[in-house]
Formats: sequence, structure tokens, C-alpha cells
Amino acid sequence: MTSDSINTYGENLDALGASAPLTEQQRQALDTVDKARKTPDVDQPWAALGMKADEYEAVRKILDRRPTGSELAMYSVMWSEHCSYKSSKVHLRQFGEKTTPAMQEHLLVGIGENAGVVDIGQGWAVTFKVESHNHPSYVEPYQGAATGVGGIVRDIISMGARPVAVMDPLRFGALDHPDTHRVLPGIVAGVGGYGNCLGLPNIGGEVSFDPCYQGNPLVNALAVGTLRHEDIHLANARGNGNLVVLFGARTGGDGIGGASILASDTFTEGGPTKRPAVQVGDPFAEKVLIECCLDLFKADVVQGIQDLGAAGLSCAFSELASNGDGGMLVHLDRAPLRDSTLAPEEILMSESQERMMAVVTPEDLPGFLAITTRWDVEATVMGEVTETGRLVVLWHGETIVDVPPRSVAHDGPVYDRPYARPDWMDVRQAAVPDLLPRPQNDTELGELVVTMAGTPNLASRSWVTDQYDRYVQGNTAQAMPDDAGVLRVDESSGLGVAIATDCNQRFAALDPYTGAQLALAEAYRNVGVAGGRPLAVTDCLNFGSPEDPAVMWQFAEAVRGLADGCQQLGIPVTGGNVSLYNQTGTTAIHPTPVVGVLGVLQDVARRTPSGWKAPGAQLFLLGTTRAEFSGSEWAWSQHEHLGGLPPAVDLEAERALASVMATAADEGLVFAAHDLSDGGLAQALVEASLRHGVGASVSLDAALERDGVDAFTLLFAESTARAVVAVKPEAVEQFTQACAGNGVPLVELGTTGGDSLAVAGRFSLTLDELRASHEATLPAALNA
Amino acid sequence: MGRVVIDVMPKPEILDPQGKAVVGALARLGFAEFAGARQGKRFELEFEGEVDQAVLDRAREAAQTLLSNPVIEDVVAVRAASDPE
Amino acid sequence: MGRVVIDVMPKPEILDPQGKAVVGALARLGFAEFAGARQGKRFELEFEGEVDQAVLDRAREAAQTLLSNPVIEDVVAVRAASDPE
Amino acid sequence: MRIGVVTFPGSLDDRDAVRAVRIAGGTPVSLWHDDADIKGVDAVVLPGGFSYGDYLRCGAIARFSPVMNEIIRLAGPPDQVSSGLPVLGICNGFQVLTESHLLPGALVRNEKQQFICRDQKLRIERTSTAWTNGYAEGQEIVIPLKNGEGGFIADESTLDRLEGEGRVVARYLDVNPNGSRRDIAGISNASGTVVGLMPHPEHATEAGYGPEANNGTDGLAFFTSALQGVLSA
Ligand SMILES: Nc1ncnc2c1ncn2[C@@H]1O[C@H](COP(=O)(O)OP(=O)(O)O)[C@@H](O)[C@H]1O
Ligand SMILES: [Mg+2]
Repeated sequence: MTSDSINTYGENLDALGASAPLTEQQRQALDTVDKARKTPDVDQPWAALGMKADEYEAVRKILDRRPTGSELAMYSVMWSEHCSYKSSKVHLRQFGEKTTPAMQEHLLVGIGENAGVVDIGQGWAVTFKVESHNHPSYVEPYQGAATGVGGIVRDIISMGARPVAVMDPLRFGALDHPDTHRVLPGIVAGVGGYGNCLGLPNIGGEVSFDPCYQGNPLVNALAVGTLRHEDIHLANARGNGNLVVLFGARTGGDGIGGASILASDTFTEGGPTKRPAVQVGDPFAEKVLIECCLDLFKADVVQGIQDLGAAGLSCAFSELASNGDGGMLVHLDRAPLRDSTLAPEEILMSESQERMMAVVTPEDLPGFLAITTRWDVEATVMGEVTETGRLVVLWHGETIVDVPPRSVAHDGPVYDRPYARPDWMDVRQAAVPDLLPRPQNDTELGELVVTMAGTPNLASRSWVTDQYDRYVQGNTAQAMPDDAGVLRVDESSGLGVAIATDCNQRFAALDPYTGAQLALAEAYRNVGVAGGRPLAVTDCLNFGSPEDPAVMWQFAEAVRGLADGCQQLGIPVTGGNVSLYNQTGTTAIHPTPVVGVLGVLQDVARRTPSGWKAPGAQLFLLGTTRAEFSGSEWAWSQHEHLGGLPPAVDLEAERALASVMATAADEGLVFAAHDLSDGGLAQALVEASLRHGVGASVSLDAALERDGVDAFTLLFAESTARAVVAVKPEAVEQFTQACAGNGVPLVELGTTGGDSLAVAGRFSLTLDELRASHEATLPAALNA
Repeated sequence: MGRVVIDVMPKPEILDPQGKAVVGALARLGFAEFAGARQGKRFELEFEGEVDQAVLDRAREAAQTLLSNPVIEDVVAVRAASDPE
Repeated sequence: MGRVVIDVMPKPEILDPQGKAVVGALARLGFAEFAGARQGKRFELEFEGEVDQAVLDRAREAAQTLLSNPVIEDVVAVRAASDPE
Repeated sequence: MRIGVVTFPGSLDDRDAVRAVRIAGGTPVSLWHDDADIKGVDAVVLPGGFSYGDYLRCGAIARFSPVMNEIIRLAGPPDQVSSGLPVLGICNGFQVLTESHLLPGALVRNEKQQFICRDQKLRIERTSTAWTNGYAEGQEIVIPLKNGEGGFIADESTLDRLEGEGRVVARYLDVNPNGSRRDIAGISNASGTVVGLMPHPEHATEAGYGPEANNGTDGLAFFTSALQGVLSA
């Protein structure tokens, strides 16, 4: 269908953005396909657009001519690291290869779509995905973080799901570093400002401080959506003659080149245009877009919807076409603009927020437009699906793009970059923390418990999390500071999900393979302890420059570790995100593979919270403790030490622990359970006591004897697969048997109650002094 | 007591959702003749004494470091309260 | 294209938490000489044509009905963009 | 009993308010901002959220919607003693009510300049309203509070008048989270039909999904009160 034949939908002419014709001068200046054929030797700014010489050559080869300016814009942005995964692809394949048929049982949509979709039973499905917005958040903390939330939520909408929650794993430089004081408040306000305004409860996340993130904070954002099986939609452009409709916000000059320049190379000054360097989010527009999309799906007037994120229209056109019948004809000059001076190249690259693209049959168009009108959302028919196998973009009737869409969206360059374990790993791993000074007596041990409760990485996060709405939508069964966020999905049955995200970057720095598995293990444990049965994984892999063989090695190892770990636990990676070039100068961040695990609860009313509410519960420690201090919070916070080998991973033990805890939740055996991670047993006892102001009296003796360790080790080592559990007195027998049946070691610790944390024969700490330490740190640093 | 007025506006090329909302509301209320709107901030700082050039320079410094976000906003005016714009 | 500028400030007798926060931040950044601060809004409305008295009257009407809340705010100025304050 | 819940573009807690009405035993009726027809409901809830993004001022743009024109008409002048349509404005709904001048005062940016979400303790001070007659006078409850612009302000004479006429419906206890004058969390019109409240009773109507305190259902009586009030009217 041409621009003439579209007039057959006469009453909908409003949807055809009309634009003033080109002046003769503009027409002369336009770089058309025709012109590209006639002027093969024009110098093109491929390097400034972040392309390598051989990549540019590859484009010329695909097209059998030089690309037009618009084509170059599309290829450069779509072939950037951020969009093409060119350095990571060869490794990421393992996630697919290591997914067994058994693991696919619950997978309705796997890796490769906007977000994976998992079957949680009763006809319900959940989609979830985590993504990074690191560099933009460094440049403009509030807007960078806000638009990060906005972007991941659009991925969820495009699957046909209603977004129901967000989470935000965040990493900053040292708490006392001035730049942390610049970026943290803005990032937190941005996550909250956008998420709160969308009406999405924030149900968890992370806040971690480490000097390696100074100059490169990590802002990862996770979104969760729910849908019925039959509501799943995939974004592709099928059906010759179907219409391609752009709707939502107008296109402005935001983030032009952002995808390639911000995310593929370290920052360059200025850039070619004086367009805004940052995108500003409009959460209200996105909220309206959510409701509008849900109505469109419900009315069944769309074939598919694609979100516009990185690479904007370039990405949407080429991916929709490439995933569908392979052809598309677009009239780019119809795009409604916020800035009428934008050139076609810029329109193609713009990353303006709050936009979506739908494929609509001509018959459905009136129904489609009725809904967008009701929501006061601007919609424009940009073109149509064709069977030509070409993506053709016209600008005032002139052809400015004519490419095979697959070559843009999927057949970008793939690099198997050299990687090598750096020699300094030997030094790092040899520097064990065994000789660091330790508390000399029980008094010092007690003092250390208080001090540790207030280190930047262990202190209360409520300065951050109190800025997030956790109640909206009315389905939040559990959120911060519990181990996992728990959401009700089905109001009648109580069916729901538990989600946690984790990563200890110090472990990953000591050994990226193990570190990635430890991140997986911790998120899995948090979900398990809450009573969820783990089902699926999403991940956000934050690393330095892939051009550095040492970083590339860290990346390869982390992916291999995560893929192996998922295979062993039997839960697939359903999607995620890679963020490379996270470094300040030549110094890369610690490898930071953030892992999100999703589990299912048949009835969220049976979840297990992390803190005990009442006296009289029997406390048990599950798992075994070894002298594992490398990468621990104690070694780092008290001695600034980072060396040795991270704690051993035991995924079978994690699985057994989660299984016991799922049984305990189902059968109502326990009041509370808190996993052990950063800060070890001491920190878990402190947090669980402070949660509701109910203390505990414990004796370490049985555990010390069984594990053959000293009290300091029992309290502060970070051995994995452990949890503290408050068992109902009448269920002790049954719980003990469940542990025995699953091979989970258990040892009695004591009972809950009182207003202190008392360790028999050693020390007693009032909850007041613990609370003072735990709660003072962030406000003292950030309110200054 | 002197007073310095500082005007801060969103950069013209930056999306201004507030301005967009204002235009929409104006149109609905029958003020459709105002086809564009932008919303910025106006600060009034109080100073003990006369407002002279030195004070204005300090105020501009404050405007640029604290009162505006140079990534998305411009300081469009810094003046004594009695001065013309 | 004409432009009307509208300035809206919190009423002097009304507590202005933003202004209070600004004073605190100014002091912390070493701008302690500014002992008081108030934060208001500045609107710029675009109008197709000349800004004459009739347009200004309409703008003032918009300012009073929509752009300000008379309970807590005063419209302190409505003027053509080129006019003095 | 049919209770209308208005959805403005940007409303967020409308579905929660609908659920709360249903849990209380009423029949929720969804009302649309652009439609002046309020479908003959017996009472209306203006829910929380960010209507029109809360751009300009919170509630300012929503106040001019067709549905609000009708609600303003039916609610009657704020000082009249005979009762009009019962209206509960929660959070953003409270802001809409003050912008509509159905209630005096205004809500401004939190003193600490940050959005805050917390389980908030309140004391119910006026029970002779359409929305609080199910509480005991002086009853202390805990319901969620979540707002960025929840500081209630009015000039001293208005505050004195509100106090004098017993129109302070609820006051913050322990912590004043947003700098509200005289710890005011909610107020009513003279007749007690129109109530504005900053914290969120609709998020405390179902055990397990509200605050930890008291089973998390301390907010339910706002909705059962309305059913009572309407029944006895
Ligand atoms: N940025 C954040 N956003 C929301 N919740 C957070 C954030 N950071 C931490 N939390 C929450 O605070 C609690 C404590 O965090 P953390 O100690 O990292 O948990 P864990 O060690 O169990 O993974 C958890 O409930 C976590 O989800
Ligand atoms: Mg945990």
C-alpha cells in the first residue's frame, strides 16, 4: 500500500501525520538511496558513530553500495554493543544450550523476546526482566534512573502483560565519597519518582557501596508483569498490508546517538549535534500508555506491540520486520515531532521515551484509534507490512532506507573477543584474610556485632526504600526489608510469586565463575526462604570493557558459571541484559552479574517473613559454617581487605534448603526465616530481631561443636546455603524431620523474645543499641 | 533587605512534561489560544543589605550550582528584585 | 509568536518547604549570605500573534483559575516576554 | 450500596479503592473523569495517584474534569450544614478536594522534600462523618501513608476554625511525616459528608496486604462507615 491507497481509511486520516513538503533545497541535500548509488565515494562519519572500519565495510557489502546517512544511523546504532550484544553473544548462547527440556517445562517464552514468560500454573503467567541504565544515571541521576524504570516496564507491556512490580538493584561508590552524594539521592528519587507515578509497587532490590563504582554507578531495574496464558503477545510484523502504528509521546531529539555513544564507548564530549544529551521521562505519559496498551490487547485490535527503547525507531522497524514477514514500508515524515528541525537520521535514532509501535490490521484500525483517543494518546500510521523482504523508509516520498531488516536487527557483527585470565588473579586469590586481626574476647565480639550492623553495606536501607511505594495495587504480600518481594497474582486463589535479586561483586572479583553462581545461589536462597519454589532466572551482567581480555575473561567465566548453575538448579535464564564498558578511565568495575530469581507460591498467605514477631519461637540454624572470610563484609568493612577464594558454592545444598523451606511454608511450620549472606549469622540475627523489635536468646555451643569453628567464625563467616529459622514450638518435631529428610543440617540456637540479642556466656546487646547502629548510617551520610 | 530573583527554565530542547500538561489543561478550560507552555522555577533570595553586582554574581553562582540542573535547565535571569527582567 | 510570562509565588504568610530546603542547602554550600529563599513557578505561554492587553487579560485569567492556587499562591506578574517585570 | 470510584488519567489506587468497597460489602461503580454522569451512586471515592501526572500542582488539573464539576455540584457548598453527596478524597483525592475548594487549605511538598512511604499511626478525632462513623472517637489506627506532597497547610484562622468546628478528622501520631500543620492528616466539610485524608485506608482493608499492625485492616471502617451512613440517611 502506498501513501495514496491509505486514503481508503478516509475517516482515519487524522492518524496520518501530515507534513509540509520539502523545499527544493532540502530535497537536494537529502541523502537518498539513489544518491548513495551515484556517489559511492562520499566520506561517511562511521567512526564518529562508533563503528569500526570492517563494520562499515560489512554494511557496504550487504547493501552493495554505500549506506545513506539514515542507513548508516540505523546500522551504527543497531550494531552497537548495547543493541547487538556483539561481544557477549558467543557466550550468552550457553544460556540456551544449557537449558534442558525439563527446564523448559514452565517456559512459555524464552530468551530473545522482549522478556521471558513463565507459566506459574492455573493459567497464569509471569514475565520479568532486569535491565541496566548505568551510564545515563551517571550523567543525570534522576532522569537516568527514571527512564531506566520506564524502559524496562515497556518491555513488560509489549508482552501483553500488566506490569505489577519493580525492583532496583543499585550500586554506588563509597558512601562517604562526594560523587555518591551527587548520584545516590537523584537515582533513588528517580526510581521512586517514575515507579511510584506508574503505580508499580517497589518490592525489593539492592543498595551496595564499593569504591569500584565511583564514577560508574550501576542502576539496574527489574520489572514484573502478569498475564493469562492466552494473552501472550509477541512483537512481530506479520500480514501483508497490516499497518504499522506509532503511538505515545512525540519524537524529540533525546538521546540521539545515546545507544551507540553512551553505551558502546566511554563518553565522548559534545557529539555532533546540540541535541539534549539526556532523556527526560514522563511517567504520566507512560502510565496512560500502560492502560492504553492493556485496553488494546483486551479489545484484540493489535497483532503485536513493540516497545521503543534503545535505538528507537531503528530498532522497532527492523526488529518488527525481521521477526515477522520480513518487509516493511515506512513514511518517516509522518512521525509526530516535538522538534520540527530533526533530520531523518535523528528521528531514526531518537530515544524519546514513552513511545510504542503496534501492528494493526486495516479492519482493526478504527477500534485501535478509538482506544488511543479515549486515553488521549497520539497515534500515527507510519506504514505497512510488506512481503518485499526489504525495510524501506521514505522521507517525503524519497527512499532514504532500503535494507534487508534482518541485517540490521539480527545479523550484526559477532566478536569472539580474546580473553585471558589475568595474572593478577593469582596475587588476588593468594591474599587470604587469615591473618587479619580478629576480636580478642567476647566483649570485642559483641562490639563487632554492633559495628557490623552499621557498615554501609549492612545498615538499614530504609532511607532509600521509604521513598518507594510498596502498597499500590494491593497485592504486595511482602517487600523491603524481607528477603524476597512476594506478590499475589490471583486474588481468588492467592497464587503468587516471590522474587529476589542479588550479587556480591567482591565474590565475583575473586572468582567470576563462582561469583556468578554465588549470586544465583543467594537470590535462589532468598526466594526459597520466603517459601517460593524457584522457577526462572533473569540477569543483568555489568562488566568493564570487553576489549580488555581480562574483563572479557571475567565475563566469559561469569556467564559459564551462571549457565552451569542454572542447569544444576534446573531453572532457566529467561532473559536479561548485558552492560559493558562500565569503567572509570581504564579501571573496570568489579564484575557484577546481578541475578534475579522468581519462584512460585500456591498461596502467598503462606509465605515466610524474615523477622519474628513474637517471643517463644524455637530458633534453628540450617546449614554448615566454615571459616570462609574471603570477600566477606567483615574483611572488607573492617580491614578493607579483598583477597582469597570466595565461599564454596553448594547448589545441591541450596536446593535442599529451599525445598525444606517450601515445605515449612506450605505446612505452616515456621514463623519466620532469614537467609544468611553478607555479615553472616550475626547480621541475620540482628535483622530478624530488629524487624519487629523482638529479640532472641541464643547459645552458639552446639553449632560450634558440630562445625568445629570458633564463635567469631560462626557469627561472621559467609558460608552459603544457610538460614536462621524461627520454628513454631509445636512444629519442631515435624520441621526437624523435614530437614533430615532433605539432608539439611540443623542445629538449635535458642528462642525468640526479650528486648536484646543475648548470646549465652558471651555478650548481650540491647535492640536499642543495635538499632541505633543499624539505622544511623545512611541518614547520617545522606542527610548531611 | 535586598532581594534577588532567579529564573530557571527547562532547556528548550528538553521534554517538559509539566508544560505539556499545562497546554492540555488550558485547552480544556477554553484557553486554546495558548498553544505552547513551559513551566520553570522562580526563586527569590533574600540578602541583608544592598544588592550590587557582587551579590548578583554570587547569586548566579548559586543558581548555576544548586538552583538549576545544568543538564536539563537554563538559568534565564538573575536580577535584583526591582530590576527589569 | 508572542510569549507571555507569568510568575507565581507562594503567599508570604504560607510556609514554603521548598524555600526552606533551599536556604538550608545554600548555607551548606557556602552561600550563607542568602538568609531567606522562596521558590515559586514561572510559566511561559506561547501565543500566535502579538501580545496585547487583551491577551494579557486572558493570560491573567488563566493564571488565576488554573496556574495558581489562590489559597497558597499569588500571581505576582503577568507580562509580555519582552516587558520589564 | 453503590459507591463510585473515579479514575482520572494517572489515578493509581482506583483499583484498590474498588476492592476496598467490595470487601466492605458495597458495590463499587467505576466512574470516568471525562464523563459527567456519576451513575446515581450513593457516595464517591476520589482515589490516590498522580492525576495528570500531578504536573502543575497536585490535583489542579483533575479538578476541572467533567466528573468533578458534577461532584462539586452534588457535594454542595463546603459550609452548608445539610448534607450533600458523600465524598472521600484519599491522598491525590484529598488534593483534588482542596483544589476544588470543597475543603479548605492546601497540600504542599513534604517538609523533607522526599516521597515517603510508611505505616502511619493516626488518631481518629471526628467520628460524625460519612466516612468515620464506624470508628470510636480517639481510636488509634495504623494505615499506609505514601506521598510526596502531603503537607497540609492553611492560614492560622482557617486552622483555628477547623479545630473549633471539630472538623479535624484524623491526626498523625508519633511522627509527623510531612510537616502538616498541627499534625493534621484529614479534615472534613461542615456537614461531615466530604472527607479528605492523606494516608490510605484502602491499603489496609485486607489481612496480609496492609501494615503489620493490627492485622493490617485498620482502614476498612472508612468504607463500612460509608455504607452505614448511607443506610441510615
Ligand atoms: N534499592 C532497593 N530498592 C528496594 N529494596 C531494596 C533496595 N535495596 C535493598 N532493598 C531491600 O532491603 C532488604 C535488605 O536488602 P539486602 O540486605 O540486600 O537483602 P538480602 O541480603 O536478603 O539480599 C531486602 O528486602 C531488599 O529487597
Ligand atoms: Mg536475604
